[in-house]
Amino acid sequence: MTVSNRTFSGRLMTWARGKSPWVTIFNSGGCNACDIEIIACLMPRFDVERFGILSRGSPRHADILIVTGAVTRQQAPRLRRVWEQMPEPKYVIAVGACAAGGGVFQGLYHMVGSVDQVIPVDVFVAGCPPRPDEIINAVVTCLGLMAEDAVHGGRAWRTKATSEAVAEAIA
Amino acid sequence: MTRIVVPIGPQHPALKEPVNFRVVTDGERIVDLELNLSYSHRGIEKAAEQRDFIRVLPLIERVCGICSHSHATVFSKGIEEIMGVEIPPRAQYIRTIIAELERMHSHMLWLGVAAHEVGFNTLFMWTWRDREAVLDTLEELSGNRVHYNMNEIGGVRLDLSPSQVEAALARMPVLEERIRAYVGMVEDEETMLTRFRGVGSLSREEALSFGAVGPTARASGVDYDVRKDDPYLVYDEIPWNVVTDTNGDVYGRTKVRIGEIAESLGIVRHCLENLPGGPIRAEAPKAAPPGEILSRYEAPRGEVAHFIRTNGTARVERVDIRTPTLANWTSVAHCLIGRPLADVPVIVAAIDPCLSCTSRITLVKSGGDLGKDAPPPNGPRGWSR
Amino acid sequence: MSVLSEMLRNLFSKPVTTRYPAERVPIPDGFRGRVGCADDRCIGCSKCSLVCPASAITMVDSPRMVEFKGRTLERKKRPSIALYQCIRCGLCERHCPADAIHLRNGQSINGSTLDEVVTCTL
Amino acid sequence: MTDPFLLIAYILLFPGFLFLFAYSMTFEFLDRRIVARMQNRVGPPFFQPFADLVKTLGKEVIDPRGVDRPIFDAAPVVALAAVMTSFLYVPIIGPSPLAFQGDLVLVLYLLTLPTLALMLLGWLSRNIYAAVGGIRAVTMLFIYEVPFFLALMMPTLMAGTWSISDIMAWQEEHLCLAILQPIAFIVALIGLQAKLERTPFDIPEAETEIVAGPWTELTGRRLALMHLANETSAVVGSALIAAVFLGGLAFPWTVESAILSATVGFLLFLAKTVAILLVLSIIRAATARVRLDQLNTIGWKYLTMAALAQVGIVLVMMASGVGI
Repeated sequence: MTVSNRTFSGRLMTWARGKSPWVTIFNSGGCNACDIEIIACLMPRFDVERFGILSRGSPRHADILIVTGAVTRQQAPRLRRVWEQMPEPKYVIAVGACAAGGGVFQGLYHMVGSVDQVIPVDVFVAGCPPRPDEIINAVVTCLGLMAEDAVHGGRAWRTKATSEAVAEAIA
Repeated sequence: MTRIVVPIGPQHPALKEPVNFRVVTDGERIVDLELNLSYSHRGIEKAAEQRDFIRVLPLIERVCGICSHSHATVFSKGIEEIMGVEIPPRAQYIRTIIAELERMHSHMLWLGVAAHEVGFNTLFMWTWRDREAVLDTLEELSGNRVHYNMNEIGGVRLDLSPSQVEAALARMPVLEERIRAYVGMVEDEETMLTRFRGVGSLSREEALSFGAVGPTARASGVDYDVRKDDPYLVYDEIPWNVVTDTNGDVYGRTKVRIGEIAESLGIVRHCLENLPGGPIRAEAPKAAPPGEILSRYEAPRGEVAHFIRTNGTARVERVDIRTPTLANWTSVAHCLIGRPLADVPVIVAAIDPCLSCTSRITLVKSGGDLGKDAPPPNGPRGWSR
Repeated sequence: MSVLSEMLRNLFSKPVTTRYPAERVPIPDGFRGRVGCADDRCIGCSKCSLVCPASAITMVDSPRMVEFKGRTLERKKRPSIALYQCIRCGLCERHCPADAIHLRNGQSINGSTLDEVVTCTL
Repeated sequence: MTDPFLLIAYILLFPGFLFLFAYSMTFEFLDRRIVARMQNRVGPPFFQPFADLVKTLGKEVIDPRGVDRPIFDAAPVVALAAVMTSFLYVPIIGPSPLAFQGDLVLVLYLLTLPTLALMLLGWLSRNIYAAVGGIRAVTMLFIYEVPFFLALMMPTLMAGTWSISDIMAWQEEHLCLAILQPIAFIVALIGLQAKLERTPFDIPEAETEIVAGPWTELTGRRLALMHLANETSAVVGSALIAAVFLGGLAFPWTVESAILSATVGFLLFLAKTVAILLVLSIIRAATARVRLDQLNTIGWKYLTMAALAQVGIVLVMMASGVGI
């Protein structure tokens, strides 16, 4: 669902999307540490409801899918399905070293590996686990990407820009 | 009414971790339960056989994010026993301090989650707010909020400076007051009590026969605690009590856990005040002699046991991890049958399940088929972005 | 009703929330945060790359003369650390003979691509 | 009020749909903010409910496989329309221009429609959580509706009229009905909490049990409209209770200027509804969710009995001439 950035309603929509990112948390087979740090973000100390972030149980209501942990073979189809259930526009934040590249579990027999082998990831967060303030930073980065995508009319421009950069580097 | 199957998990708001219950209900009443545990099976035991003792500890620690120190300690304790290395008293005290702080944060986390499962979000927020004080202490002492990485074979990695000890002691009075407040809240919040009292009842005999461990068993009056019955570290030197209760239900488990937070606070304070001097690690040999050991430890959720076999190299030949959650699942299944659907989250949460710990083995119901929801046997090959 | 009294007390008092990012969250001194390597001290011994449990550290060619324990020696390689792979265990820091690699108490990174690599930042 | 333009302005602008929309946004903000502050955190900013609504409206609409699309689309609209219509009969400043004998019954029945729409959505979603949630919503309706209706009918017994505006006028001559019938007032507040499916009674959408209940499969504008229907019925419910039970709490002096008197009346309306919201928020923050069988006990054993006892008390009072 892309909106034009020229009309009033389009600008209103872009504003609203930036102000109300609802998240759903998915543990794709990690060790829990990132999950409890994400939940700690929702708690009084950090209280991300200040930014309008709500944790929703149903992926149908969510804008941002927060994935924690390295993807195990059993969880990979589930992860894919949850991502497919989300309505557009949807964004994915992969939290922690495991989600980014397998971390300490890379190469084990029951691992698929990083999250971006299963679904496209918009923001990676480093750390094992990241502190809550680092997770908030990542959400801010993701909101920045949302605003930029609104200007470009979708997230396709980012992959295109990357491939162009690669082509230039090769040439 | 026809029977309906309510799948709970692997992605479900009540469970932060992947597990799948197929709850067969008759209306709202549960008549059968099928469990599928190993969604987060990663193959840690196999990987542990391929890494030397230095590199294996961070891996063992990441068996579970909540009781990370438990797994690392029980593993290094076993290796040290095989090697015949006696770790210095200061290291023992530091390990105990971290272990008890971890127990406090885990129980506070549990109290919040249990309140959240029954929709009491205010207590959820408050316990997690107060838990931050424990996490701050842990971060100051160890350098990370969750994975402390304090252990190494032969001792601990980091020493505590006097200023750190002072700062940690300064946080204790606030926590003490908060624990008193929780006791009051759990006693007089009526709606929460109606959800906790008489739910998930487990008699002493049932707890013993199902092999329940940890607070689940202690709430049923089973006076079993590895720290008392098979003392390790410094638990036989310091004053503390095993907390038991006779209610046997979720309410009893809540009372046991709150009591244990208070006990842990006492232990931490005692250890910080009586911290002995001296070195923090003993020289450990690189390789361990051949041997077998069953190392036991009282994790926040109950008894965790590591069976370790070494073969004279710098690696383990086999490590087998048996976690408290696995011991408690059978009692959960027993408690759930006949209860309304609304009690599923409370009863499951009452044992404080840790599924990343438990995903060691796969339970297959004998004679039953896995159903169409079963995941495909092979991985997600062929997917592209 | 201890719940009710505490609720009302909270309603009329200041919330405990740290208004991050407007306010900074204190990071204690010993926090194992972003990893970095001092290029002038690294002797290229590969020890960090061997102990790293997450295989985040690879050794890359970087010949240079370094001072080590009063001697000058020629090193061949230096570590290149994939930041997203780092699990902050601190083993590299613990086993570094030259005290070159460190986990500093700073926040780590986030971004859209995984190719963020630390070569020398201290 | 026979002027058609005034009537259209009444329906569309003030205190009709536009005001209802704006006030329900404020109401949700206040509710979330008060609960957040009780939980010792900051809470959402003022524009948050509006941003949520706009964003949800702009999301992709997903049809679960096999749903009856026309009904799935229509149910949220019907729910919202019912709540908005019921608001026209609730007196805000003075009596409503559309008032007639029996509008109390109409408002009560219109307020029931969102729950039925929710049940329909849950049943149509072809999702097990939604179906269980839908059944729970309707089971709950049969439990709380009886004491809620009994409590709200009590004022008609005493005032001798079925019109909300007349009940309000009666209270200005006599005493405020919250004082005359305290039990009915409390039962009505608890019933409103159950009607709005807020925390001790959020059984149909119990997050930790059945994900989001009937809401699970709603996306985009369906979710937004259903959410708006829920928020507006909070406003209508509070306004109804404020009119029926707190009508007597008027300004003690008569104000000469018509505009000034309207302003005072409007501020009183705001004060009353926010006070009711505060009570509801405190209940929401201080309780855990009850189970359906426990709600059954609470509803039939205590609330209905209390409401029936109030009927007896009112009859005795009327017979002895107290308060009339």
